[in-house]
Formats: sequence, C-alpha cells, structure tokens
Amino acid sequence: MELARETLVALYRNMLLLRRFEESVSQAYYEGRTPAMAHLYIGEEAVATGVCAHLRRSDYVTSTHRSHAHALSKGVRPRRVMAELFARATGCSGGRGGSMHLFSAEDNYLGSSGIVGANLPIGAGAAFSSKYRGTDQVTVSFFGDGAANTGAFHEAMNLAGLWQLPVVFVCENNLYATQMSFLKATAGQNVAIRAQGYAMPGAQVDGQDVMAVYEAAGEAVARARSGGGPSLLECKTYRFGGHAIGDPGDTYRPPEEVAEWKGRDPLTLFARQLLAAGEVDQAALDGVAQEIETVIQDALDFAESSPFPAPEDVATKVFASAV
Amino acid sequence: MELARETLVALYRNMLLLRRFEESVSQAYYEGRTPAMAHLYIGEEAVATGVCAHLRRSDYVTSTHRSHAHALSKGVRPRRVMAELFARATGCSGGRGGSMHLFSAEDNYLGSSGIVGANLPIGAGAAFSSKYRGTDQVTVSFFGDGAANTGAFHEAMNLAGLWQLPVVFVCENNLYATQMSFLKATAGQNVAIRAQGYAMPGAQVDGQDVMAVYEAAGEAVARARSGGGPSLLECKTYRFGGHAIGDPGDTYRPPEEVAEWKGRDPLTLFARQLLAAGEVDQAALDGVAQEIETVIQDALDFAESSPFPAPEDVATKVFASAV
Amino acid sequence: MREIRLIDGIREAMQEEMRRDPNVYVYGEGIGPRGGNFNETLGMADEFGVRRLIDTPISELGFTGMAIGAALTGLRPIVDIMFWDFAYEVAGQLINQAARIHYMSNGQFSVPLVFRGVVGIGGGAAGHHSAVPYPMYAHFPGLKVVVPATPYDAKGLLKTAIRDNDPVLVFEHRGIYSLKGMVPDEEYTIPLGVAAVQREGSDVTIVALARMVQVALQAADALAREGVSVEVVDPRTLAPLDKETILASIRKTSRVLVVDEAYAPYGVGGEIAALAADEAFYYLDAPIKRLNTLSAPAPASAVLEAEMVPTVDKVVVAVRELMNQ
Amino acid sequence: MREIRLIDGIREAMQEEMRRDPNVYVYGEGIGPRGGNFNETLGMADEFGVRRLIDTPISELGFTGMAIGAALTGLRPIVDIMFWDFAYEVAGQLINQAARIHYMSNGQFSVPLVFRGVVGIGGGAAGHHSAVPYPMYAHFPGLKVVVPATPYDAKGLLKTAIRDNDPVLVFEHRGIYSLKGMVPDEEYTIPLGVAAVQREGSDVTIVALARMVQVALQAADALAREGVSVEVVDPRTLAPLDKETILASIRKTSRVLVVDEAYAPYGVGGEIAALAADEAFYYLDAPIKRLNTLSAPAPASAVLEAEMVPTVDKVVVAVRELMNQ
Ligand SMILES: Cc1ncc(C[n+]2csc(CCOP(=O)(O)OP(=O)(O)O)c2C)c(N)n1
Ligand SMILES: Cc1ncc(C[n+]2csc(CCOP(=O)(O)OP(=O)(O)O)c2C)c(N)n1
Ligand SMILES: [Mg+2]
Ligand SMILES: [Mg+2]
Repeated sequence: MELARETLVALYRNMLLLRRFEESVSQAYYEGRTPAMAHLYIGEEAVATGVCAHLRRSDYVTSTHRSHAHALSKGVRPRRVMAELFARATGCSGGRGGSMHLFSAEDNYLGSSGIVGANLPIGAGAAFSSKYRGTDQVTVSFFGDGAANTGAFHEAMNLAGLWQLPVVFVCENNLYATQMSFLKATAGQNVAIRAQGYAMPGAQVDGQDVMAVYEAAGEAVARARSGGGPSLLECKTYRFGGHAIGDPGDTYRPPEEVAEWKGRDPLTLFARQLLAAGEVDQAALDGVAQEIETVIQDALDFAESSPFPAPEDVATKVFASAV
Repeated sequence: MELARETLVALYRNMLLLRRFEESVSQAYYEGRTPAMAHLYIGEEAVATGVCAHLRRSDYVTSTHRSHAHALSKGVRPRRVMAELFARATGCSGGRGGSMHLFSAEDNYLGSSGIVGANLPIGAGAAFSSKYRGTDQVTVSFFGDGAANTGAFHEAMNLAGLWQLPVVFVCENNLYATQMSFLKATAGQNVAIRAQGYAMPGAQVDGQDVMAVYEAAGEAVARARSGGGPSLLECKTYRFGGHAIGDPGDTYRPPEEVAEWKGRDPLTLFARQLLAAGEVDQAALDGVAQEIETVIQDALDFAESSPFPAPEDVATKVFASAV
Repeated sequence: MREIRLIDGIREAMQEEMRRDPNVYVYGEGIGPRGGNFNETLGMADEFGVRRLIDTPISELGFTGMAIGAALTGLRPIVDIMFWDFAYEVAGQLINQAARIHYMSNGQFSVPLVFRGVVGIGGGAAGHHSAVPYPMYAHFPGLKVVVPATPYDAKGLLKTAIRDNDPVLVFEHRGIYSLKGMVPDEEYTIPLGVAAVQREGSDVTIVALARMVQVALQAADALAREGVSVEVVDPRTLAPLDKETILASIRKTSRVLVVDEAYAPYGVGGEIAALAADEAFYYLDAPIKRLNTLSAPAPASAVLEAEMVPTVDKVVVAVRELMNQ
Repeated sequence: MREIRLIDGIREAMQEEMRRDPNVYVYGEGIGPRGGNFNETLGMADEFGVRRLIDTPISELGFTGMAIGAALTGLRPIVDIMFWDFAYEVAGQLINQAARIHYMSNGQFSVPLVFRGVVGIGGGAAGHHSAVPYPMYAHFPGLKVVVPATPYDAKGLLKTAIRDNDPVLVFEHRGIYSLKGMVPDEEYTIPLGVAAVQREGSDVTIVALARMVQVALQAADALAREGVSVEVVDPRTLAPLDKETILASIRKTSRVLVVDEAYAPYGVGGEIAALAADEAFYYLDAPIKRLNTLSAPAPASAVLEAEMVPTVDKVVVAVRELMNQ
C-alpha cells in the first residue's frame, strides 16, 4: 500500500475509536447511564476518518446531528465528548449542548447542529474567513444525503463555488434520512452531480473504503488549501443501526440491504486489506484495540466521575459581552 | 412560418401590449400620476408572451416583483392591472397589493411576490394541487437569474423533480439582479444546467426571439400537461431600462452591452420576421398598434377615474374566516 | 364520552377531517408509513394512502411554500413540521406569504392551511429541539395561533383549524401528548378565539397555556389547601385572543399571574398585562406577575433543564407573593 | 459638533469601525460599488475595496450563515439585509444559530456579528417591503436589538454593536434616514441597554421607538400648548432593555402610553405594560395605553397606508384620553 504504515495504523485506530466510542455510548444508554438519545455513526467510520486525516488542528469542521465521529476525528478528546454525552460540566459543551451540539474551540471544531443543513453556510463562512485573513486553513462541512435537499445546501454551494472558498462539502450518503429513502427524497438520486450546477468538482466515493475516502478527500483538501476552491465529495455509506439510539432501523430498510452493507463493514474491510498487504499483523491490530479500550474506559470513567453543571449557572453565558 | 397567422399576430399583439402598457406606466410615473415605483419588463416581452401563449385560463402562474407582463399575458385585464398600479379600489388587488403584489383569482394568476424566490415553491404547490386533484392544469413559475441562487429555488426544483409535478420553471435571465451581474452571482454561470441535479429537462433559449421561446415553452408545457413532469427553461434576455423606474440602469452595465441588446428588441425582431415571411404587412402591424393604443387608453382612463380604496377598509380582509 | 390521550386527539381530528374532506392531506417528514415522529399519524397512511400522507424530503421551506400554493388552489394541506424549531427556516413563507396573501389579494385568495408541530422543553433535547415560539407568530396579523392543553381542546381546535380558511398554526406540547382526558363520542369542534376557564376561583387568576395549564391546576390544588382560591384560564388560542373571558376573570379576582413556557420578553405575559392594565386597570389589586422559562437556550443537562421551566412549586410561591400584595 | 443625517451616522459608524478593525467587513446585495439600496455604504467600496464590501447573490440564508461562520473564526461581519422583510427567510440562522452558539458551546465561541436593515411603513412599498419586526427578535435570548431614532444614537449605537461580541440586530427606520441631528466631532459610542429621555415632562410618559420618537416629540409640543407635560422615553435598545429609566419615568408621571410602529399583539407595548404593571404598579394613576400600527399587512394605497401608522394627531388624542382617566 502506498501510505506509510503509521498513517495506515492511524486510520485504523481512528475508525476503531469511533466504533468503540459509540458502542460504549449505546451500551451506557441502554444501561440508563447517559441521558440523551444520540445519533450513532456506526458503519460510517471510514468517512470521518478518511476526511479528517487530512486536517490540521487549525482547520475547521462544521457538523451535523450525527456528530460524535466528526468531533473525535477532528481531535476533540474522547473524555470531553463522552462527558458531554453524559451531560457533565466537563463536557466539550459544558453539558449544555449534548450530543447534537458538540463544540470545541481548542480544536477549531465549530460545532454540530441539530438543524439539518444549517451547518453548510456556516462552514462556507469559516472558509471565507480563512481566505479573508489570508491563511491556508481548510474547512470541512459534513452533511447527510437528507441535507442535500435543503435550501441551505444550495446557497452554501453557490457561494462557495462563486468565491472559490477553501471548503470541502462532504456528503455522508447513508441512503436514509430518518426513515426516508435517499431514492425517494432526491430528484436525480445523485448528490455529487449537483456540483456541476456550481461549476464545482463533485465526486462519488465508496464510503466503506477508508483508503478511497482518504484519497478523494486528500485531493479535495489539497485543492482547497492551495487556493483551488471548494469540492463536493459524496461518500456512499450506511448506518448499521437506526436513525438514533432506540430506532432499530429495520422497519423501513430491507433486511437484505442491511445485511449487504453490514457485510461491508469499513473496519473489517480495512483490517483485511492491511493484513493482506502485510502492513500489519493481527497482533498489531490487537494492540490498537487494546489501546482504544483504555481510551474508552478512561473517557467513561472521566465522564461518570465528572460533576454535573451547577444549577445556578443555567442562565449564564447567554451573552459574550456584558448586558 | 409554421404557425397560423392568427397565432403569430396574437404573439405580436401581446408583446406590444406589454411594451405599451409599461411605457404608459413609466410616463404616468414621471408625470406624477402613479404612486409606486415599479419594475419594468421592457425588453423582455418575448418571454412572458411566448410562454403564456400556451396557457389556458385554468392554468396557474406565480410571478415575481417584475410582474406586470406575467399578469397581462396570463389574461388579467389591462384595466385591472393599470388600476392596481394607480392604487385604486378597482385594481386587481384592490389597491392593496401594488405593482409587486398583483393577484387575479378569475385568471388563476396566483400572484406576484416581492420576496425573490418565494413564488417558486408556491408554484410547485399549485402544480401539486392539480396533480392531486387529477386535472391537467399546468403551472408556470417565473423567476429571475437572481432568484436561481435562493434556497427556495433548490427546494422547489427538487420537490417538483421528485414528484414529477406539472410545472414549468421559467428563468428570465436578464443578466442582472438589481446591479449584480449574473456572472458574478452565479457559480457556473448557467441556470439551465442546474436542472441536471434534479434530473429535470433544462434548456436555454434566446429570450429575444418570441418564436424560440414559444417553441421551447410549448414543449415544456405539453410535457407538464401530459404527465411528463417539470422543466426548467432559461430564457436569455435583457431589461432595456434599469432595475426599477428611477434607475437608469447605466451605471453598472457597459454601454456597448446595453446597445447590443437594445439592437435585439424582441418586437422589432419579430415584426421584421413577420414582414419578411410575408405573414403580415405593415398595415396589419399598424392596425395592431392602433388596437393596443385603445386598450391602453381605456386602461388609463379606467384607472384614473376609479375610486381610491376606502380608508375605513384598511384593516378588513385580514382573515378569510371570521375571527 | 371516552378517554383518550392528547396525541390521539390530534390524530383523530386529522382522521375525521380527512374522511370528511378529500382535499385535506398532510405533508411532513416521516408522517407516512412511519406514522410521524410522535406517532401523530400512526395508521393514517394505511387508511388514506401515501397519496394523502406525503413523506417529504428535508425541504421545509419547499413544502411549506407548496402547501401555500396548494391552499390557493383548492386544497387544505396540513403541514407537520415535527419540531417548531424547524419552522424558523420557513418563517418567510409563513409571515410574508401565508399570512398576507388574503389581504394583499383583496380577499380574492385565501390560504386554508394548518401548520402544526411540537413545542416544549424536556428530555435534554437541547438547543435545536425545544422551541416554544408561539408569541412570535401570534404577533403577526393574518396568522391564527392555537395552543391546546387538553385532549378535548386539541381535537376540537384542530378540527376547526382544518376547516378554517386562514393559515392556522398549532403548537402541541409534547410533554402532554400522553395526557389523558375525556372527549365526546360524537363529533364536536371548538371555535377559535374562545378561552377555557379550567378551574374557577375567586382570589387570583392564572393565565396558562399548553403544559403550564397542568402545572397551574396542580398549583391551584396546593394553594386551595392554603385557602387560596385560584382561577385558571387557558386562552387556547392566542390569535384570536378571547379578551373578554380573560378580562372577566381578572375583574373578578383582581390579581393575575401569567404562567408560560415561552420566554417572557415581548411575549404572552406582556400581552395579558397590557390587556389587564388597560381594560381591567381599576379592578387590579396587585401588580401583574409573569412566570416564564428562563431567558436562555434550552440546555442538554437535566440539572440545568430542571431550572428552566416554571414548576408547580414556583407557581405556588409566585401566587403566595401575589396574595401578599 | 456637526449636523448629519441618520443615514450618515450609520455610514460613519461602519467607516470608523472598519478603519479601526480590519476584521470588520460587510455582506449584502448592492452594498459594494453601488453604495447600498439606501446609500448606506456610498463611497465605502472606494475606501475599503470590494474585498471588504462584498456584494452577494440573493442568498440571504447563505450569507447570513456565512457571517456566523466568519464570526466564529475571528471576523466581525456586518450583514446588510436591505429590508428586514427579507430576514424572515433567515430567521433560522439568527434564532437557532447566532443566538445560541455562545450558550450551547458553553461560552467557547461567540458570534460577533451585526445584522442591519431597514424597517418602516411608507411610500406604498406594501406587503413585502414594510416589516417592523423587532419584537419578534427581542423575544429571544442571545440576540441584542437596537432601534435607533436619531443620528446621534444611530451612529453611537452601531459603533457599539460592531464592537459587541454578540449578534446585534439593528433596525433602521427609513422614514428617518434623512432626519438631521448633531453628532460630536470626536469619536463616541453609546452603550447598549441605556434608554434616552428625549424630552422631560411630568404628566405622562410616552415610550416610543424609531420614527415614532419624532411623532411623540411633535405630539408633546402640541400637548404642551394644552398644558400637558409629556416625557418621551426612547428605549433605544429593546434587548437589553433599560428597565430602570423607563420605570423611573413612569413612577414620576404615573401615566404611560407606548407608541410603536410595530404591531401591538405580543409586542413592545406589552413588555412595557408588564414592566410597569409589575414594578411601577403602585405608582400608576391610569390604564396603560398602546398605540400601534393597525394589525394588517401594509397596503400599497396611500389612502390606506395613511390609516395604518400612529400619527401626531392620534398620539395627541390618546394622551388627552389618558389624562382624563
Ligand atoms: C431542518 C430540520 N429538519 C428536520 C430535522 C429532523 N431530522 C433530524 S435528522 C434528520 C435526517 C437527516 O438525514 P441526513 O441528512 O441524511 O443525515 P443522517 O441522519 O442520515 O446522517 C431529520 C429529518 C432537523 N433536525 N432539522
Ligand atoms: C429575498 C429577497 N432578497 C432581496 C430582494 C431585493 N431585490 C428585489 S428584486 C432583486 C433582484 C432580482 O433579480 P432577478 O431575480 O434576476 O430578477 P430581475 O429583477 O432581474 O427581473 C432584489 C435583490 C428581495 N425583494 N427579496
Ligand atoms: Mg442520511
Ligand atoms: Mg435578473
């Protein structure tokens, strides 16, 4: 394989982090330890991983309701994300945001949004900002196939294309928006093709194949960083579970479809690739798994031992400048 | 020429009606007889004319801020439109709407909108309605090049494409949105191409050539009427004057460009074509002009002799059902 | 009479009206075979088909605009916006178009549409799924605003809303979707613009809406044990507002507290205060008080959330203070 | 001191702040070389270049969202929405995002943006170009709301707004863009949340905003000739609201009339009434009165338009009635 071994292992490690993090969140939820319902990314790990591998701390990310993976992949520490899901004061949003509203200033993670599509213009604005300030920062805005039908998508794409902003719009096309099939929601049944309307490069990529995502995203990020303007990257992927914890996701998806996609688990696929190419042996992968278990356990311990926000702070920090 | 002589003359007559109507409005404004600033259509007459020639009274139109021509071409009587511009009780909106808010229920003219883009989803909704009710009514929604950058455009196009609604989206691309050049506002510099993103037929046509518009619109309307779904038709045209009465339109547009387009006056072009083809002689065209003068004078007389709305009615008809 | 939950009242209203009128249909995300995010349309796709229970893409602006176009041309759409938070994205279609077309067209066109969704703070839903925005809409002429508090009201008001020829916005508090109450077996409707006196009393009037009606009634029980007689008035519709019923209560009790889960500033309490301080001024024996959700976005944490919204205890304290003035 | 028009004050504020801070820039339609729909940015593209006076496509949602993204990352955008009517199309970005990100992010991020545009009924602009929607925004925590009435205030408040670290919405009445007034030669700013007593008086308090301040002042002149001493208080910012100055005036005069070009229901008058009827209750000698634009969309006809908005005559009549109670 073309990449350095450490890069390959880092990609694997990140995917496993995302997977195990969310499995733990789900378990904690069913054990009644986390308060909030959350939207899990399990099955889609190759996308955030392959994209964010190209980002620097100074780069920006804007994200969606399905955001744990984006935050973690952008470098937000697992402790802080976990604590947020446990609604603790030590969470990355101080327990105020919850699963759909993760933020981390230190990581230039500009936040998740519970309003589908709303993060796309905000991402374009961050990209505008770095261009205005003359830096080479890149912004990545993630969005779902469902978000591709919002007006916000269109306006953000047009403005980014027009002003050649350093932004990569990454569509996580997991074929469903809640129960709504992509095919029934999207005239043309193709997100990437819409890029043509904005004279923007648009590409489709196998979102289960982290190497494919890595490569396509690398091009797009490099283009943005070097002043070549925005890109639209549609990653074909699938959420293995339901829309959110609690939804089994099996009433509106054909079992064969689910089975087929689960057969293309990005972690399994990549592990197999790595082993076949002789890049790592099973022991190395087990080592990574061990590492991740420690991180997860630490995050859980941190979250569960952290204090809740102070009730008297409920209405503080509404304004940044004194009123 | 392929069309029946009476159709050709009707097209010419309508274009001349639009032209003379607005010249009179402009004159009345400068003479201080009409209250409102208005957005004139002079130069673009071939578009509304060529499109609306295919519509029946039962068909629907939704329109923009530049709407006199759409209303007149849909059949709203000149008297009623003129009276509205004079803000009289006899106007097609009772003096309440004014230039940007013409309505006529009897003509299924669903209204102009002062909010750019907002009429596009409304048009899709009218089309949905006829499909739901099982009629063969067609809806035409006009919009400007500027409106093509609104989120409303995108959502309406996607929904219409998805549900194969009987609607024709007619873009009057007059190359400017107020002072903003189409080329500087529109990533890709092409509206019709955006149709591809919705798997919708999209076509560009010379908006100064009424026959070209007539033909392209005929196809689109027929497709809609026969259940073939929506179309996007981009008509390349030009407003000869400024954005609205009062704007000379010469500070942001190169004089050569203005001159070039004025050299392609749709009325002159069509008259020349008709004469060259021997379809009509100059006397016939003069006859039409005479006819139109009578119509315009009648409209002006009607408007100016009509009463103003009654002040005590100011807050009536806010609700349709009693409160 | 039979007992149903509020959410059942919503569903029954839609079902009955859809049976009555083939031009009534529903747009929304997941309201088809899935039955809605809150089971509000459960089973309806089976009865009416997906032709009338129309699952939409995430294009709220688009399908709301479409509802207006459909309403202008003979249909009676019901838009299910799911969470009212999402309606900010379509405020233009509601305020600039739906509310104004009847007037701007000089009465030629009307816009008979219902736009309904969920409000309320709870369950850690946080910043983007907790809106209680009815004051903003009730401000604008041309919109009717319904805020039901009981199964009976929810059903009867929604049926009226569907038959009404104007845009009617319905704000359903998901915290009381499971609240049970009696409804008649036979058909009934409730006119818009008529408040309900949910409990009679003589010492103080509490004006409350949506879930806060339950809070007010529980507080009234507690206060009764202290010898304070509370009248609880639910406006039920904020536009039109039944001024007379509210004023009659205030003139009777001479004291008024407004308890509202929407924010205080420029909101419902202000409107009631203006009404009382104008038209019942000489009857008032004490300052007019408001009790609202704190002016902050909804937090995720349950610890913080518990502080946000008026509670029975807070209402009791507020009424006690009011009785001492 | 020099005399300028209100619109000049707006422009000067932007110019001075753009000179001071390279991170301040403007988004809007026609605000570049054209100089804005109201000449509000005339000449600014010459001085600052089109890099900082950025003409946008008709994508209000897009560039407002972009302003938020830019504000999160170190810039201080000024969004010129032209007419506030168009802002309904972006209410989601303002209310769900700009207003909440500081809180939701636990204070990690702030959104220092200014969003300004024109309000007011006049000139037959009709249904889609006449909005006066500040009550709706002032309702929501996280937004600051500025409504200037004089050149001095417009300039000083806008400068503060640009330096403020929160989203500040500025509502400029185009009916007073040409109003002249004195401003200092030297730099000055005006804090948000401080009302201005525009005229002192002892018999009755008129709370008025924007163009209505002029109407109130003229009415006060007329009433003075009848021996009625009117105090005119302009809140200047609705959020934060300077309760103390307003209450002090009401406690002094014991009578209050709110004159506002926004609609009455759930609006400014209600908030002032609630404030007065709570915290100045025992000082009030008469019912609290409101005078607002009629609750109807703005009509095109001048004949109708003349009926819509409060006038000097109507204010005089209302005060006379108030003095008789
Ligand atoms: C504006 C808006 N409309 C609707 C919703 C409700 N909602 C939350 S997630 C979701 C589906 C999003 O689908 P997609 O964009 O494909 O992302 P995915 O969940 O598949 O990752 C919907 C409809 C919302 N949060 N915001
Ligand atoms: C939502 C909205 N934004 C801005 C405006 C101000 N405005 C009125 S017309 C116009 C230009 C429209 O351009 P285009 O769509 O090309 O139509 P044209 O005027 O060229 O016919 C603008 C920006 C508006 N009315 N509505
Ligand atoms: Mg999806
Ligand atoms: Mg144009």
